[in-house]
Amino acid sequence: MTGPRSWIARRLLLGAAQTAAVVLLVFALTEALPGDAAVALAGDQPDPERIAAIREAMDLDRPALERLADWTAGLARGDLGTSLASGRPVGTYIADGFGPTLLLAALTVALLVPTGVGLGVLAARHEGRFTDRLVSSLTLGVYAVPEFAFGVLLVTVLALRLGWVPPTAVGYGTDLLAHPAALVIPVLVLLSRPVCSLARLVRAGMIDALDSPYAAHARRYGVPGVRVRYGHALPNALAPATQQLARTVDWLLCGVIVVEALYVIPGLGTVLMNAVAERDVPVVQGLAVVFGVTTVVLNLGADLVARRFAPRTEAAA
Amino acid sequence: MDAVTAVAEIKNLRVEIDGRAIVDGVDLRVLPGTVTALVGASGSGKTTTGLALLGEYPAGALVSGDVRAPDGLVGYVPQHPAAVLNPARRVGALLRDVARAQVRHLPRRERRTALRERVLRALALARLPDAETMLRRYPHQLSGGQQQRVVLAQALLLGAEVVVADEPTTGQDPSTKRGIVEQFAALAREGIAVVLLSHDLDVVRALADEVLVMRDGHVVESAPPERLWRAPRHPWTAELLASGSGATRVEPVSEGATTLEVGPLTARHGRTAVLRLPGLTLHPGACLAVVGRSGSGKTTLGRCLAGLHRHHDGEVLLDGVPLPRSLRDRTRQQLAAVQYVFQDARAAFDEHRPVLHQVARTAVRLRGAAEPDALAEALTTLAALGLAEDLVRRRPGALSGGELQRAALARALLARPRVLICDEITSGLDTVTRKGILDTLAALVRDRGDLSLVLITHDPATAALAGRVVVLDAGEPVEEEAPARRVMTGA
Amino acid sequence: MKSRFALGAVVAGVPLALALVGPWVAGGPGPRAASFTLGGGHPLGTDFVGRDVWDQVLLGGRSVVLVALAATAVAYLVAFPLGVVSALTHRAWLEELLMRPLDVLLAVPSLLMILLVAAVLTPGAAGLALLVALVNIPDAARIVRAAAAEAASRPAVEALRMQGETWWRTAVGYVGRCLTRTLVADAGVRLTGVLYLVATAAFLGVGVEPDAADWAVMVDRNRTGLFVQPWAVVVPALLIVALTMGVNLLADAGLEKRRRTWTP
Amino acid sequence: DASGPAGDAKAGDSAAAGGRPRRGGRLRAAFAGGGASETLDPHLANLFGDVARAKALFDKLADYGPDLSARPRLAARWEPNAGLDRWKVTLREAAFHDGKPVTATDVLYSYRRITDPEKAFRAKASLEPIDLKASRALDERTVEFVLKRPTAEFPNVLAAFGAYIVPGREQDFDRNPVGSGPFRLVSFAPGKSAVLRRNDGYWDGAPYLDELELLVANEESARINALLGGQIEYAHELDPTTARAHEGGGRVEIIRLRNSTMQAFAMKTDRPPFDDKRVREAFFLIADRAELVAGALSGAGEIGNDLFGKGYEYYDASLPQREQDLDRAKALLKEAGAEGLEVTLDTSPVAAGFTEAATIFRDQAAKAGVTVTVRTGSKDSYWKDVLDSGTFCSYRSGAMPVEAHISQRLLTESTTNATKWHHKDFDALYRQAQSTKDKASRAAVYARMQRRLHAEGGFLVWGFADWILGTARHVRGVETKAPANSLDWARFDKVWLA
Ligand SMILES: Nc1ncnc2c1ncn2[C@@H]1O[C@H](COP(=O)(O)OP(=O)(O)OP(=O)(O)O)[C@@H](O)[C@H]1O
Ligand SMILES: Nc1ncnc2c1ncn2[C@@H]1O[C@H](COP(=O)(O)OP(=O)(O)OP(=O)(O)O)[C@@H](O)[C@H]1O
Ligand SMILES: [Mg+2]
Ligand SMILES: [Mg+2]
Repeated sequence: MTGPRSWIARRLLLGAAQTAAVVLLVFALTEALPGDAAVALAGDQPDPERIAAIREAMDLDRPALERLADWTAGLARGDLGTSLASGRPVGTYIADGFGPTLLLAALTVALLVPTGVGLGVLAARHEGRFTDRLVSSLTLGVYAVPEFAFGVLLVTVLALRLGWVPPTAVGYGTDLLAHPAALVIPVLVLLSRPVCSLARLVRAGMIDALDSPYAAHARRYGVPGVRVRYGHALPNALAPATQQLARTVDWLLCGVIVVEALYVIPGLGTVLMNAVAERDVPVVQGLAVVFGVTTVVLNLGADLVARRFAPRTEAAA
Repeated sequence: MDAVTAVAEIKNLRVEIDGRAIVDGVDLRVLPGTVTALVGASGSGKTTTGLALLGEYPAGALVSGDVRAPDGLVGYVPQHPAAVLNPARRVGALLRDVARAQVRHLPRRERRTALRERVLRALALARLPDAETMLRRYPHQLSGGQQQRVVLAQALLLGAEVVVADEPTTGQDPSTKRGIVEQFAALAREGIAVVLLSHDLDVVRALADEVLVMRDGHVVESAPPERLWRAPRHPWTAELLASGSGATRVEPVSEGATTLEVGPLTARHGRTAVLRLPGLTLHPGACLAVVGRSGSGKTTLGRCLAGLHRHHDGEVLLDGVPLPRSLRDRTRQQLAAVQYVFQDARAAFDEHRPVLHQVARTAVRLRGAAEPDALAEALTTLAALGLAEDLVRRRPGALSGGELQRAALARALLARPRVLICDEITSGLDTVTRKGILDTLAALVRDRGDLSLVLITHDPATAALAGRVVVLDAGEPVEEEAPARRVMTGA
Repeated sequence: MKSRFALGAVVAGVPLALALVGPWVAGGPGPRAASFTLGGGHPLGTDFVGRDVWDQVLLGGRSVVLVALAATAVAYLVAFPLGVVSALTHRAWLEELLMRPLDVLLAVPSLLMILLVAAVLTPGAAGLALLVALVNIPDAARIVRAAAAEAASRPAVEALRMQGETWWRTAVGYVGRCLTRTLVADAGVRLTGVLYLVATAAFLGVGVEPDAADWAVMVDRNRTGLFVQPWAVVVPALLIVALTMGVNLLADAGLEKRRRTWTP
Repeated sequence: DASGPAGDAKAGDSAAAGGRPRRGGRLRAAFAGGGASETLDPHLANLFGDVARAKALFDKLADYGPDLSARPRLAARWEPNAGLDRWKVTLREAAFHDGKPVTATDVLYSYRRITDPEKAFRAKASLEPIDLKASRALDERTVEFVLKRPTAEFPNVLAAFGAYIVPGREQDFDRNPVGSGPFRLVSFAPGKSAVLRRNDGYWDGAPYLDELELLVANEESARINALLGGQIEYAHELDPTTARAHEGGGRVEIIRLRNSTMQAFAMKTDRPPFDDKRVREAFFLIADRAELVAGALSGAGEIGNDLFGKGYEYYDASLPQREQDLDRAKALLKEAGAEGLEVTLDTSPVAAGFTEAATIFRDQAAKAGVTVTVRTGSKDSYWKDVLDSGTFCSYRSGAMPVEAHISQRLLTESTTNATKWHHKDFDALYRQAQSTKDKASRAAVYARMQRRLHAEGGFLVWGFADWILGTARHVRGVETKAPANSLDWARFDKVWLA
């Protein structure tokens, strides 16, 4: 019998191993990518001599394992290393990018959960009827429209035609809170897809849950409809949706590259994108640590919720 | 008497599914302050009639007749309590949700304490001791009888004018049952209308003001209990009332050999030990009854033997060979040798597949029978238990509680087990059917010679079959070899 | 009775019909015109490399439908057993062994993965479907696992084990059957996600040619001309929207419960 | 004020374009940039955004005019010796932002910093002809450069990409960069923005703008949207289709800088099948250039004639324009025994139009019976990957003098010789040109070299792309005839707001 406490302890332990694996894998991947920081820096002037010189200046001529070992040793001291491209500490890269990313993620999730769950429950309540078809078609339609097209539409209408919000956050730097209007379109674009996947999963679970004898029993006993839906049925419908939500939060925190680029929001996605393009291994590695930890924690959270809402799993023979 | 207006009324109800009437021409008046009992054969339409009072019908049913459902809420104790207990919520939350409407009139500050008081009182009335622990548990952490009493507590909390109770006393030991009977009597005294659907004739006799006897969807007779017991008019009623006592006792064939041997065994749920057994042996052809209060660990014992409950220390030996703790590790022979019939038959069936196929699979998987042979064998076995072919070709949802119980037994029997553990398999059966089943089982033990039965039961008639009785109390055997009669009637 | 399928069938019918018969109807490659022009004998204008958009629309459905279906199917073929095995097992180590490595895959930035594959491999369309499936496996497996947990702990599963039922029947026949609705919902959405992943991959040089006739690739590559020549984006995008919506609505209709009672 | 001829012409142009220049205002300009690892060290400038910043803060000794000939900047004049291997460069009177004058020592310090063997600054290769050990400061404002060999086009070296003059002392570029450019730094957030203020003491006349903010927006659609939404006044690098959508729309001005980028396919002339010049010629003849320009550049450009530098100084415009001739191409291929030829064309999304052009050419080649397989490579290492491997690849080049194109790409010892054009006689012609003092005779030598390249070179130059800018309606004084990389491109000291 594994109690919840020992289960969490085990998962955290495994999480540490997973993060290490992520870091190793990312290191291997960046190494496996053709070209290195020197080649990336040389750009369209790939003079072999210059590349060799850059390599030497960046210490890239040392064996990969040695560099990894150095980096790991630094990590143990809490030092994420310095960027190959600029010589600035990796920590500052991550710290700079984290603010906008967190803000965007928090806003999106704050809107996503009520809309996604609400729409899913609404559709499930009216299964097969007009409301259901409408909600499903709308969310699926928005989902199937590519992100950029949806973004263009919003920019054209909300920003350029109506002038309600600025079209991009260019020039606002990391201080996005001072310009909340600039976040409207990015958040809407970020919402467009997760709302659909969340709503569809909630709908699927809710149809079965609302149809179950326990929901019928609660209704029979005059428990208010809202409470039947959200208090009784939803917990049983939530496990897959929670996984989906965790994936979404993970995606939001680990860099939403397209949206950041389209609206000039200098978040972690932009940092990652540039670092990969520059083959700035220490920065990519630093991000990998952050992303690895985030993913592990989120997965653990989602699994905890799933366990909480399916308590019988503990007792299975 | 007729001056009192009925709180609910059914006139000439007909419920038809696929052109077959499962209830036909039923009239029922539910009067305040009275207990109306529906008795009758398993599958005769009691549950269907009871649900009609709630305005609920099976999916796809064609309904005709006049049904006047009660105006307010109706308390309902379903036959299968597990299904209506939300698996993701604690018992406390489930009870509080029902009680919340009752405290709405109070000022906000007082609601909490009032709510708590009511919940605790309901638990006490439903004879659920140790309320604090119960409230923190999830439904799956309760024994069958405990689940039933939680559902009863919900019904009591509701404060409804009408309570429909479908087999509220199955799975309860005699003293608890007496408590529940008192509770219903008290309800009736308060002016509440109680509709009791039950196979337990003692309970019906003690409680009912009016008894309706059903068979094949018709009410064959209705009368006050005194009259009914004194002078039943319909032969079927007579038969039902007569088949009270049990079948012939089964004595072990040989004391020497042992089929199953259990060493000292302690079983746990989490950290708490719920069963401590010094040891147990089972001889070929023997029949052992396991009785005891609800929640005393009977099911846990059965599940330990069957490999469904892994968290125990101690060994279970089959023919001197230790059985793997989990049934996942048991070989097909081992699986076939020790079969367990689940207490909650409905939960133990796959709701998507016809019952017949599920029953036949046992023969295919555990005995390597060919598919057609298995089906034929399943049909015969099911027929012997009183289940017709057109019935078992349906999915579990379209069978009545007692029908499913018999199907579950058939499924285990098809393994040709050497040890058959039956967990409350007669709780949902009328006396006639029950007698038939017990006779079948007794005959099987006699004919096969190597079959041993473990009957987990609250029913004296069933326990009477056993040559040996183990009484469990709080997880420990208090008496063995006790005469079944005494154990079953009082404590 | 069948009318509940009507909406889905109509909506999905257009793109499916186009995908099916399009390639037969399309003419050979005509002469190129300038990119992103309207008129000039091109009913829907020209695309980013000056080809006729209508022609491309006719040609581009088949691969969309095939790759999306194949990739989703492959993803589920792997994810389903993984998820269900780990839900059904009582061995903690087995579950961790199956699921934790997938979490590692999840934590690796997918950009890096696609870039790497784009750089080192030159997979064809089949390889692409595999890659896209790979990206989807960890995700799908977690959802299967989460959804299966409850069903796998029901007494019905214990009863199936008691009968010595095969793993397959238990996992697919019972647990899978209980999950149908959730899995169909997830797969229906994933289907579309897959399409655009294919387009991204195409742009990075994986799988299909960067100018392949494929609705998703068209949407992706013609985006720069959106304001000059919207049809090159709008038409394929609408077809994909219709395909997604239609397929999902059909699935919804198919899984709908008939729980009506007739009271006179 | 010592403004040169270019400055005068400029002032006249702008006056004609929109009245009297006005002082004041703040202009926000968006460029694609390099993210959080951007620095203000001008010698590290690599991307267009870096160059714009470097240009605003620093100066070079010379820079390129619209025809890519060198124009004096910090150098007031230059004077070669008879052997063309010693150049005396006189500096104009100019001061750094800290008030100290720009001196000959600063020039030598800057060039030595660039060529530091420990570092790997981009301009290092360009400054290779200078023997910096032997070069010296003759006085405060005169430098004598000693060259390793005669170099008639030495001013091109002074104008080289990244050869900025910095003060001759250590400095923290990112906090407080001190240059001699038209603007001073106010604040800098790498990967996001750099805010600059007018340098009132600028030698070329103080800029009209009070403030200039250089912003980073990597996505083209973000730049145009920000421009349309009034968040910026200047958007660098727009797509041709975006230009078409908004040109004449009245909301923004679209500016096309002609002949900015050479678009080509590079054939490796040292390996089959392109080691046979008939095959190369056949490929020249396969290309339908108009279709490529219309399809891949969306019409924003001109067709090429297999030579670099259309419209630049020394470009040989007298050579006949090559047309598609599939029959002749087939015949040549047959002659070369290369019927049913199959080649792999390497390309990558590294530059606009690359993949499009590759697929269009694939279809054109099919008509001549040549099977071209398009292979898309990683964009981050593309240039390195195609330098030595493969046989046939997409290629482009920014503006540079024709001489620089030859020396960097077409000599035996050139470091980025992507066509593997190794010909001793061709190298000799280059040396001859470099030691010819007379411009006309030099032009004749360049013409000879270009004739050869036109007939059998490795670059299939099919077009020259416009470089497209967008500005707000009230922005004036943006030069419209400066190819990217030339002096007046991304130059903000002559820009003003109406
Ligand atoms: N959904 C259904 N479809 C078809 N037949 C059904 C359905 N539900 C119940 N039946 C049949 O109707 C009959 C009456 O069922 P009901 O549940 O009312 O019986 P019951 O009297 O409560 O029996 P038990 O004592 O065994 O619980 C049974 O024979 C049963 O098989
Ligand atoms: N998963 C669980 N976690 C904790 N306690 C449990 C769990 N399952 C059962 N119990 C407790 O263990 C005790 C024994 O349960 P068991 O089901 O064996 O009782 P039983 O004798 O079969 O009762 P009944 O006659 O009511 O079916 C009960 O008190 C019950 O509350
Ligand atoms: Mg019943
Ligand atoms: Mg029990």
